[in-house]
Amino acid sequence: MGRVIISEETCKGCEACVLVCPAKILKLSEHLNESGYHPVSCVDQSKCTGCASCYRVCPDIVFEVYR
Amino acid sequence: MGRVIISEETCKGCEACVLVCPAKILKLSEHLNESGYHPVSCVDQSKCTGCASCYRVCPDIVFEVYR
Amino acid sequence: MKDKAKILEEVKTMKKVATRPKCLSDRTFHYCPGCTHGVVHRLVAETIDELAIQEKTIGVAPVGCSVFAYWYFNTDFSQAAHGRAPAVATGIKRSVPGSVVFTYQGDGDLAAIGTAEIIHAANRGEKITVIFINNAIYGMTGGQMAPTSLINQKTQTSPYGRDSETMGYPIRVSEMLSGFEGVKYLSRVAVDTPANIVKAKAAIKKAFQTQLEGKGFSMVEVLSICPTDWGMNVPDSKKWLQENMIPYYPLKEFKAPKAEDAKGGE
Amino acid sequence: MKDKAKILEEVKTMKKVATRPKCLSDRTFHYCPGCTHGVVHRLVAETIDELAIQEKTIGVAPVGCSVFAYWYFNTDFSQAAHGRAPAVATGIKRSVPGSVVFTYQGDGDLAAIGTAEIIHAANRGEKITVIFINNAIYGMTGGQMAPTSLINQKTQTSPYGRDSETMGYPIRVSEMLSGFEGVKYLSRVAVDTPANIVKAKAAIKKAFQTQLEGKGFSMVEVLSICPTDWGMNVPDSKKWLQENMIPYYPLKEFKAPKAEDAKGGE
Amino acid sequence: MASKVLMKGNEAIGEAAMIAGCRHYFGYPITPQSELPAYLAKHMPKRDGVFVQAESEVAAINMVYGSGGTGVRVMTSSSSPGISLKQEGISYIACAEVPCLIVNVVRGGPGLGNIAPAQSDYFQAVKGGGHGDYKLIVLSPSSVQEMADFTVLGFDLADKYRTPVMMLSDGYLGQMMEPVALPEATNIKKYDKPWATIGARGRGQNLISSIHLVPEDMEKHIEHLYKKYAEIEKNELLYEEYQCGDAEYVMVSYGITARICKTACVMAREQGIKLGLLRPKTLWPFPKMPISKLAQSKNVKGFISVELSTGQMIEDVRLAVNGLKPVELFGRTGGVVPTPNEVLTNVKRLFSIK
Amino acid sequence: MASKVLMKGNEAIGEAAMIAGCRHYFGYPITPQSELPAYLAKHMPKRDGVFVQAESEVAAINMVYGSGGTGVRVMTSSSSPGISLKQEGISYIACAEVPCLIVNVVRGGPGLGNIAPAQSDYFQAVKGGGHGDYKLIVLSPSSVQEMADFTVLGFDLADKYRTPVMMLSDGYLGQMMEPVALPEATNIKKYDKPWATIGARGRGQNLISSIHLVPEDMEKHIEHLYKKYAEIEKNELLYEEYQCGDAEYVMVSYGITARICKTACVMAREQGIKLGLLRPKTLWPFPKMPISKLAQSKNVKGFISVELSTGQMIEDVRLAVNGLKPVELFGRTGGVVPTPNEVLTNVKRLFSIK
Amino acid sequence: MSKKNNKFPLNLVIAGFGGQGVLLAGKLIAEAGLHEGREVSWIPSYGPEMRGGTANCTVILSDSEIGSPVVENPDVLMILNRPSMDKFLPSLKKDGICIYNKSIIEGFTPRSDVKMIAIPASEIADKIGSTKLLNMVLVGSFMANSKAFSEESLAYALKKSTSAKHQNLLPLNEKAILEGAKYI
Amino acid sequence: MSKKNNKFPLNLVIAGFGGQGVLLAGKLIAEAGLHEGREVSWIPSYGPEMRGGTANCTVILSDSEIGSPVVENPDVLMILNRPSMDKFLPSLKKDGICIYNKSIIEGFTPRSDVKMIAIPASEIADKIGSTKLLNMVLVGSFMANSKAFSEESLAYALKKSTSAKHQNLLPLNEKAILEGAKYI
Ligand SMILES: Cc1ncc(C[n+]2csc(CCOP(=O)(O)OP(=O)(O)O)c2C)c(N)n1
Ligand SMILES: Cc1ncc(C[n+]2csc(CCOP(=O)(O)OP(=O)(O)O)c2C)c(N)n1
Ligand code: SF4
Ligand code: SF4
Ligand code: SF4
Ligand code: SF4
Ligand code: SF4
Ligand code: SF4
Ligand SMILES: [Mg+2]
Ligand SMILES: [Mg+2]
Repeated sequence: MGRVIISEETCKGCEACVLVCPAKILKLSEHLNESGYHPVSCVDQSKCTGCASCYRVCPDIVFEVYR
Repeated sequence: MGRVIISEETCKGCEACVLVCPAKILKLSEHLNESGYHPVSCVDQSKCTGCASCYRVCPDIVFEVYR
Repeated sequence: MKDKAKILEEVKTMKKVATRPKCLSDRTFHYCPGCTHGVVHRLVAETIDELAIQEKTIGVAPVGCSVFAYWYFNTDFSQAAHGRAPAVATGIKRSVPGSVVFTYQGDGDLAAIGTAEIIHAANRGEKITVIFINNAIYGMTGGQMAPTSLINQKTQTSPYGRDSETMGYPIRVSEMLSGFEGVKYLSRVAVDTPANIVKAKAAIKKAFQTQLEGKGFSMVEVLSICPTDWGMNVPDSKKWLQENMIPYYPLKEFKAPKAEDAKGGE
Repeated sequence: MKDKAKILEEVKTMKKVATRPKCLSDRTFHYCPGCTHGVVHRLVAETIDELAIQEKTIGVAPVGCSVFAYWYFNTDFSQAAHGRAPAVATGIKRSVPGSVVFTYQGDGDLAAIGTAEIIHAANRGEKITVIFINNAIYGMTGGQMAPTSLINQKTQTSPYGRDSETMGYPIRVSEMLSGFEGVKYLSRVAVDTPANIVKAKAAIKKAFQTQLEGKGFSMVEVLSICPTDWGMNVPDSKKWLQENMIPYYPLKEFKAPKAEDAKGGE
Repeated sequence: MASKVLMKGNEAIGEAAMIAGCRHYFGYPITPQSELPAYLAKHMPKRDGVFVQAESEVAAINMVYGSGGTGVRVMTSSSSPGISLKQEGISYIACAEVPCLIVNVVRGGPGLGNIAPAQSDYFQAVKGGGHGDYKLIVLSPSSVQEMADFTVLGFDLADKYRTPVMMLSDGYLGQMMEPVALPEATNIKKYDKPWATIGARGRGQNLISSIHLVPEDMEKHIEHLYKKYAEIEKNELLYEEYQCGDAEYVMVSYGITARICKTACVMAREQGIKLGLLRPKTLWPFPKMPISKLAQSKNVKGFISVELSTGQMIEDVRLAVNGLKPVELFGRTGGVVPTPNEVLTNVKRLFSIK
Repeated sequence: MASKVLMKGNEAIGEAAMIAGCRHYFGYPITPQSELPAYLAKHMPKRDGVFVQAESEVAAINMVYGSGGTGVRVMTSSSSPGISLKQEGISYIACAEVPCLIVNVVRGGPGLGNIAPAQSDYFQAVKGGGHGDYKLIVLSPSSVQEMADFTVLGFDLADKYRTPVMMLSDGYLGQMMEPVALPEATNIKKYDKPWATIGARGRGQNLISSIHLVPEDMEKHIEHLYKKYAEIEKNELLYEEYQCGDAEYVMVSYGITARICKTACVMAREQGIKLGLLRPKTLWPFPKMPISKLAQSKNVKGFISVELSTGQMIEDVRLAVNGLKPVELFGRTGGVVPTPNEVLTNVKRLFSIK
Repeated sequence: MSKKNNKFPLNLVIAGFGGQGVLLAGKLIAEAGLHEGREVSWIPSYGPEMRGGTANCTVILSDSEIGSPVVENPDVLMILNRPSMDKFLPSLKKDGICIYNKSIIEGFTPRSDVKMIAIPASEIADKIGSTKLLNMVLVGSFMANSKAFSEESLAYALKKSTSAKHQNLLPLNEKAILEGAKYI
Repeated sequence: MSKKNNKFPLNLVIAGFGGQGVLLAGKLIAEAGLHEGREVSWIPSYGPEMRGGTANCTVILSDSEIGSPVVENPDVLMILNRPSMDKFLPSLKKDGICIYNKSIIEGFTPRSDVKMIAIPASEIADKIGSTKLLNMVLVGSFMANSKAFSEESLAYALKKSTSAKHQNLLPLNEKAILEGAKYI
């Protein structure tokens, strides 16, 4: 069981995390952040395994992962 | 059977040819040439095999070899 | 937003397993979306934290997209001229022998203009660590052909694809350096998948350790993506790296100080 | 003197088996007594004569004891900046594709300041021929350590002997270049004995032939002596070459265009 | 004249070079000149030309040395730090008399600096950034049209005098788009090059070299070079005077800055200030005599060197004025480009006008 | 003062550098400065110093950049073509404010030229051979003693102002032997360097950098540099006047040439010609005011710049004289060094004396 | 060269993030102007040699020789992101026009002495088919507001600036322009 | 700095092939002069950056500050090979001294307005033990002719300039000097 904290404002919407999340719970949002990107969001924290794959591939260290 | 023609004035007396002549007929002269070197001379042309070893190792192309 | 509050509450009782390394400043990377420069920065920063060497580390970043690396690392830094980071690092390390010096160089930088500097630093066995970002392109200047660009790869200066007849072959830098005795740790990794990133981290750590132990020159070549100048989105970029770069640039630990250390992995 | 007249008479009926190549001017070499630069000049000149390419050959000599190579070769010549002959040669060959372009470079020149240029010319597979004189020293400037100087070798800038810890290891250039695909002919020879000189000549000829056939980059590394800066007489120099250089720099044909050609010898 | 096309300055150089018969380019990437190699990489192959991305600026300039030595029209381009790296090669090229065109799209410096436009490589270009006694012909375009025209001119002068020519441009001119009437290929002059190293067929050795080991020989060669330079000074000076006839204050300014000064001139006249502009098109040879004449004119009360530097060209202006009138500087640095209004304000300040 | 030792100029630099506390040398072989690295290669290890023969001049200057950035006293040396290759690095060093000593033992150029003494790298040293707006402090020794003294001075100024210092010497001074009284180690000043990149222990990041991407920031940094340069101009000018008090003709000359001029002065006086010599010891800052004062003096009828070049320093002399008096050139080039008699003859010719 | 009593010279600054099509928008306007026989100049200013920065360009359309291509106080602004609004709005000439993408620009203080034209450009672009069309929407509005050139000239410029490969996208671009032209 | 009415300043040029010990000979003389409290300067001129060329050096011994280290007309010449004779003999001051190695210098026209001292130096050197001592023979003659310093000063200089390793060769060198000193 895990949780991720996402720092929306630093996300650049690159989808790298979306691609690798084994739980498939990461999606790009509809809305834009201040930098003009669609930031990622976790659509179902309860499915998060805390595997930190998202953290690993994210180039912008948007995630904090808890387990 | 061979013969060598030695261009004394261009010889620098380095002894490279003396070292390799299988017939041991090359020697440095007592006298100096214009450039201040003891030039090589052939002490016994009749023993020359015309092998051209002297020509090969001479950096200053002092020899012409005939066979 | 209320979601966020809830999660903040929940995690209070949990263990933080992954978070921003202490050695990094708060500044957001200036890199393009998806650019793996950020990933490698994080790995280096984690290494510095884990080895507790922040206070004696001096980074050297030459020109390239990562010229502003000093914005991010809370260590002393020297910004080097294009290609010259190994020389600058040599100057630093020879002057402060107790320090840990790393360079962070692109492939245009290290494998083109900086060829002589990397070869001779490696050959001298300078006790520095080189992080070599191979993204098969000149990123910062807008996508020109790098020495590592692949055959047929289209770039700004090889618009019809790299042609070996006139532009030569992609240079395998690690293979070229692996013959030097002064090189004590040398590895090629990729940062495309979580698994490879874990391996990359291990390699980077070993490289720094090699330096710390005073053994000699260490380098990690990191296959990296440049979605912007490759003209691809991030998923396609990773695929391109996997399908084109890795086959030509096989992932491999070329050299490691001791046999036991040579296993790789986390 | 009367001897001489007699011999001149005798040889009239004999075959001239060895004489100054046509491609060389009458000028006496400026090299030190015993310096094998002269031998290699002769081999290159013979090759040019035999391949009948004097009228389309352009030589490139950078700085080094052989900077005045143009005094001796009756071909067009370009005198290059230190280390840059492969770049100059690239410029020439790309502009006159039908020409035969060779560079004649020392080890300081090619393996230190010119590292990037030789590596990239080799990697591009430039259709040029490089004659690389490895004499383990900077000759012209009075005997400083070259990248190829051997461990413990005393030179002006390694007065206590080359120490691998601070000065790195002697670079094996041919080994380093042999991995490049653009390199089509590559051989290391020595000019210490008549037999080796014969082999050296064969290698040089093959290198030029490789260029003539448009195959790619060709290079011959020639182990050579520098009695002056080694501080030895000629016999001792040859011995030093044989006992110290050849073991570290093994004589070998690294690459040749076709299997049949790879036999070496006269 | 063909109809005008909208082009970037860097691209205009590329197209004009090919029109001038240049089929050999050797360079290394650097901002803000990338559009030039990009353009040539695309178009050279279509015209059987050679585009080589060298491993470094040092290699590139030495490729130019080799290539130009064979008599072909050859060019390279870079920006400030890259041009610094080429200084040894440039000195060799000047000494060995290899004709070629070297483009510097100047950026803010020193050091890595930035990629904004600057004119702080003036000394390097005009006095000689490399070692030894030599000169480059230095052309200073002020519009995209001149980027094209001076490219053709540059190749012509290089061949005519067997000498390297530098085009000193800047980040603005390189990147800006303006309509250009491209030069006509039919107007391009060709030169015999019996000295070229293309193989000694039916003649003795040709040699491209810069070594002259006997001081007296070297001196003789330098005298030969400087005789040539004197010829160039006599024949090839180019400059433009704008509203100088009755001017009380004369700005001297080149390149992008000269255009800003032109607008400042117009604004000045609206305010009743008699401000003129002398724009060198060749920085070497420098318009010494024209400035000297203006300095001797009764109208003129002073000069202002307007440049994107801490004051480099101003030394040449002062040398030309030779103490006859005050010479002041208005310079912005580091990539900052002043507006016409700012220029005018400062001219007024420097000479306490109104 | 210790007794004098007979040393070559190049060796005197080496010994003085070590006395000044320099323990880091990075260089690449080139004639005619080889005795300096040879000397250091031999002696540095005995004093726990670092001697690195770099793979090239480019690498050497960048090693200096790294080393100087850590606050140690560091030097490099080369001769003309090698100094050209260092221009990018020098521009970086000036911009990043890395203190260091760069020795140029000038030889005949341009191009490969020869290894005879020359002064044709004056422009490069003084105006900036590298790109961008920057200055070097340029010291010009005229004897083996000054080779030693100015080495110590150079390190001191470099540290004091956090700026690179160039010693502009020549093949003669480098190779000649004269007795030297070596500087005393006890007189060496030490400087705090809180900016040095030696690891961020107990403080924030130290940064050695030359990138200022926002033009306004770059301009601010350049202003900072030029304020420093103004300080240096005010405080550090060095020159010598010889028989200038009543002189009708003043030679301006530096380095080896100044000595020849001194002898020419003596010879002139014997002939009743009032010839004086102003010898800049710092070429930058240049003795502008002293020359200007002489130009204003009633005695003085004219100046002669005596240099081993086609006329480089003469521009600075002209700028100082500012049209008040004629300024003529006597220059020999390519490694030719005039005799005192030849200098005098030409002074007489240029001003139609007697 | 001095300002005549008509709409030329017309000085325009376009500013936004790199990647938003700022430079292309300017180029289209310059090409359209050239097509109508004007003197034109286009000058870009990237963020520094780095990624993720801002980009802007200045376009001048004129009836006579263009002196300074650098403009202090533009007649028209086209603003694509918030930082650019903060940076450039103060420089706009009194009575000038500021066209901007209100989809992502919020919370700034508009000027009352200029004409502010707020366009939900991102949304319009998304609706037409791609966020990338954002710049075209604003170009459309510029055309309509400045009347600096005809629709035909812009279409010509668009076609000329579009590579053979992307000619199929022309209708989408034109649609975006027309949508933008509604905002006057 | 001007020439006093005694033997100083004494200007000497030594010239020969590279490798003949020209530069060392000059250095010994300078050291000997320094040892006697003189101002001295020694300036070499190699053949250009190449091998097999000529080498020469100029030595000045003076009672006062030395201005120009470059000498147009030396007081003494020491010539070790033929090309140097042709090059330097004309420059010798009237009444000057030309000491030369007659073993390998033949067929030139001697000057009658100077003192020509011909020494079979190569042969003498060979006899003592090594051709390399040639330069010492000439230095000996210089000492005897110029009287610029004492034998002791030269011995001191020789010892100082000889590395620890070669101190055993000192006697041979001294012998060569003494042999040379016979030629006055
Ligand atoms: C001497 C010099 N030449 C060229 C440049 C321009 N330049 C800046 S970064 C760079 C290369 C960037 O490519 P790379 O090293 O692969 O790094 P990346 O941006 O891909 O990470 C170049 C050519 C420069 N700054 N200095
Ligand atoms: C830029 C530059 N740096 C240094 C030199 C000085 N230099 C001349 S030749 C040479 C090296 C000679 O050694 P090598 O290339 O091995 O040739 P060799 O003389 O041994 O045949 C050097 C360093 C130079 N001429 N130019
Ligand atoms: S920690 Fe694992 S499961 Fe959770 S969001 Fe990240 S990738 Fe998905
Ligand atoms: S990987 Fe990072 S930057 Fe990319 S979408 Fe995911 S959270 Fe955002
Ligand atoms: S040809 Fe052979 S035998 Fe005759 S001299 Fe030469 S080496 Fe001796
Ligand atoms: S090898 Fe040649 S130069 Fe040497 S001694 Fe023999 S003949 Fe003379
Ligand atoms: S250009 Fe490429 S390497 Fe540079 S930041 Fe963008 S994606 Fe990364
Ligand atoms: S110094 Fe050495 S390499 Fe040079 S000519 Fe003499 S022996 Fe040959
Ligand atoms: Mg890259
Ligand atoms: Mg060598």
